[in-house]
Amino acid sequence: MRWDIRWAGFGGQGVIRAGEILGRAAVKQGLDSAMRPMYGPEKTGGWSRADVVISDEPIIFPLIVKPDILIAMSQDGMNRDGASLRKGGFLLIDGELVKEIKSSPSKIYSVEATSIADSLGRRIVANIVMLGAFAKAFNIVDPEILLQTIVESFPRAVELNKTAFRLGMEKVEEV
Amino acid sequence: MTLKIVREPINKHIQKIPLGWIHIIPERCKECGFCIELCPKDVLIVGNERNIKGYRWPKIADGKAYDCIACKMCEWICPEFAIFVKEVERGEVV
Amino acid sequence: MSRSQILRENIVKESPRDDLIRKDRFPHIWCPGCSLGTVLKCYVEAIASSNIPIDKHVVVSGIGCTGRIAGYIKLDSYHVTHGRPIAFAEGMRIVRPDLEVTVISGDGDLVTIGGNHFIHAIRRNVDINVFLVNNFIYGMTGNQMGSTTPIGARSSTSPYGCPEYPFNLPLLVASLGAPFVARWTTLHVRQLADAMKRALQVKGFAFIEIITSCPVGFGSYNELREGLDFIKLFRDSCVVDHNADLTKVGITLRPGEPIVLGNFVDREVPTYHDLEKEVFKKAGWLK
Amino acid sequence: MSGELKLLKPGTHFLMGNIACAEAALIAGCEFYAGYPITPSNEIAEHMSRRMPELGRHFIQMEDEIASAVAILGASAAGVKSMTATSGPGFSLMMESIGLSAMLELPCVIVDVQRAGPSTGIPTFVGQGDVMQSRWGSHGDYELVVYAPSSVQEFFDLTIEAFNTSEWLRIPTIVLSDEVVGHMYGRLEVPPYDKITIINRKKYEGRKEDYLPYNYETLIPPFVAAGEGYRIHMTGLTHDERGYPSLEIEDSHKLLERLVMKVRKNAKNLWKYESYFIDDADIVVITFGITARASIEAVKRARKEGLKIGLLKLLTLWPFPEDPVKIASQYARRILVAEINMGQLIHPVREVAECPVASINYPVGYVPPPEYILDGIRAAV
Repeated sequence: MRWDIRWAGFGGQGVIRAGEILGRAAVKQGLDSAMRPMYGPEKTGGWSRADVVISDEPIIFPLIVKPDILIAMSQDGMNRDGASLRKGGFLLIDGELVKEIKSSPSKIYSVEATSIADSLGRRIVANIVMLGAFAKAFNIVDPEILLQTIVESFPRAVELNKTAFRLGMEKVEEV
Repeated sequence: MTLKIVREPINKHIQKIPLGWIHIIPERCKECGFCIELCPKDVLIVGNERNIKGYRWPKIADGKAYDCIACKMCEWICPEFAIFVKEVERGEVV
Repeated sequence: MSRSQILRENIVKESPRDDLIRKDRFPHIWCPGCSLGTVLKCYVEAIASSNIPIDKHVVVSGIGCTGRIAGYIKLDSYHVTHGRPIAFAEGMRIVRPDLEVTVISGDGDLVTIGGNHFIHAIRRNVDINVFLVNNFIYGMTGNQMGSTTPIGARSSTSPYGCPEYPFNLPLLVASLGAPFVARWTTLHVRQLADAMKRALQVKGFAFIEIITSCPVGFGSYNELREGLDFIKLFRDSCVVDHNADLTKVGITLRPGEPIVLGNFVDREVPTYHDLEKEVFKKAGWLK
Repeated sequence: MSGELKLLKPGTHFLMGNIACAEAALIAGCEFYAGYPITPSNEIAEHMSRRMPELGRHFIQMEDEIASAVAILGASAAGVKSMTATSGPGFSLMMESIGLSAMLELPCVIVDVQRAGPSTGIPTFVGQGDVMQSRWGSHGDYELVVYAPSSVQEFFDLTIEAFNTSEWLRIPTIVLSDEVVGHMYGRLEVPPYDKITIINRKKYEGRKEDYLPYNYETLIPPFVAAGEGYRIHMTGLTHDERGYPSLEIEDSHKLLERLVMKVRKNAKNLWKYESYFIDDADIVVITFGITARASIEAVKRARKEGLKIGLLKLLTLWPFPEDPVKIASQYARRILVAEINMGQLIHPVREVAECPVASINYPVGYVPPPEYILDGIRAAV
């Protein structure tokens, strides 16, 4: 089974870092993964995208044409990449930032990742909240392994990230 | 006002003027004239023999052989490594 | 021994310094009256009297008349592409602190096409010696003007006189923080060799501009047709001033405007290698 | 000096291609890195700037790509393995030094993370437009070896291979990667170190007086470094076996013959390629780099449709793997060359193929989706 997962957002939201962690966790779990980061020429605030492929077979084509899952962390990301979602695919959004859906998903999951991160005092952990939501919503990567990968990636903010991840898992809901 | 004092070395009686023995590698010479022009004692003149490229290498002017004071300016200035001077004792050379 | 006996010049095949030159390649390709061989001689004397083992000396040169110097010196010698010897020397010196790397090359090579490498090597203060031989012209390619050609001087590409300002190299190099900056001509052989010897000792970028004769190239366009014309020029128009104001040492070759010589700068400046050690410490490699 | 070498540990990793390349260079024994910032190769330099000093090795950011490519030759002449990494515009500036490396026979590795061109092109987007430049970019006759990775794993493996080949043949080698392979994160298996072959240049061992830097008796002359007392001369001028400039026809002939023959004679050992479904293929797709990943997917789908399509993925671009291409062309009706450019690798393919050859080109900047390749295949059927 191959999953094409596209994360879309703007620079500074940690989209690419989230994609990297997701891919690393998948590899840790014994799956194959490829992650392709893309971003606009702006240093911050431009568009940002991470295309993560996860498969239980060796990945031949590592890029994504029509994602199965779109994770939109901003309206801009939705505007840019919403239409690329495969018909009947799944959508995971930051429910506060994304107001208008531009794809035709079979299911939409929502979590207010940015607000939750703000409530923890660090907006930069919005991507970790989103990873928690992802782990809960989709049964692709083992949440334990994903959390472990997050902890290894940020050894100086273990508790913060654990909390962010847990809140993401708790607060995600289907809409 | 400066008062000029010319002093004689107190050991002048034991000081020797060095004597140089000029060695030449004719095939390297390109007849630039540096050695001849810059010799403070005018020891060297343009020779009359030519090397395979047609350059006339320097020779010691008549009667000047014992005027070389081994300052080695010719050796230093020569771009061709074609001339050098060995300092010798006056009794050494024939 | 009486004075009546005639001491004659001794005709020989080899010189005492032949151990440091590639004698099988002599006579060299340089023109009669060109003083590049004198630069070589001074360098040979400088390394022979340095305390560094001969086999640890390396010469790198680029393209042009002076660039050929690497081919005549019997050391590890590298003759690389046009303008690039400094970058080559930097790479070599950075990985091998035991080597004493000297770049000997021309003005066109080092500061015209290679100008960028030149200024950056000085800025970094890599521990190399750069002996730049300035003949005011591109000799080997056919006497075109360059970035050291004085205003008004003629060349094959400035038939009406060079319309550009030349570099004032001692000022340029000193302004970039080099620890050693000197200028001598090929007439000032002993001072030049002494400066070279000092440059070999200096830690960091040591620079000597060597003004040389070029009768067949620069001279033929500018009424200096013989090597001796240059010797006379150097004798008559050079002044030695170690403390010269470097903003005023640009070379014009106009009558009454001297060529200022001297060992202008000799100071201690932390080198690239000193600073790189700090990197190694921060990275945990050095304690 | 302290500590064991902190190299990337054997096992499974998930790394960016450019970082896998840098770690491979460290394992291969790269002691000197000189580079100049250019997208999309920057992660290599950034990673090396952090990792090289940790290992007591040297990283320097030079003033331009010209200086970088020359500085690594200076380090190589001093006896150490060295590399630089760049992309199209910088690669163009390095051409002069590739010729110098070939002429002085100083090993070095140049990584070109290709981007869309010509000129500044699209710096952050992919291209495969440097195929011909990597082979013919410097003036004069010389041969070198160019590897093209299509995955993070291959970028790692081929970087080590590039060092080995460079050291073995005393030539410049090029790793012709691309923006996608460079920026992509992927699974990387690092084998145990004792399973990784590391080749070091052969050093001269005879009598000092007998040493000839470019001995005509040998195809690949043994090396001596600066400062070892041999007082060698190396020049970019055409030279004789002593390394002295020469205008003689024999010297010119012998030198050039050696410079090309050391690669040509070993070509069969240098060819690396993978074939897919080739045995009964009517049509063979020949491709490399990231395009190969789309093409293999396309060929798999074509097979599902019952089309007899095979594929040859070239890992060595130069010397061009003539025999496998020729053999494929003897059985196939048609060859399709898929690449992200307006037609470059198609030329050597055409030169050796015995069947008609056509292109599947894709505009630079983007990776062709498998569907696009499949359309090209269907059109050719």
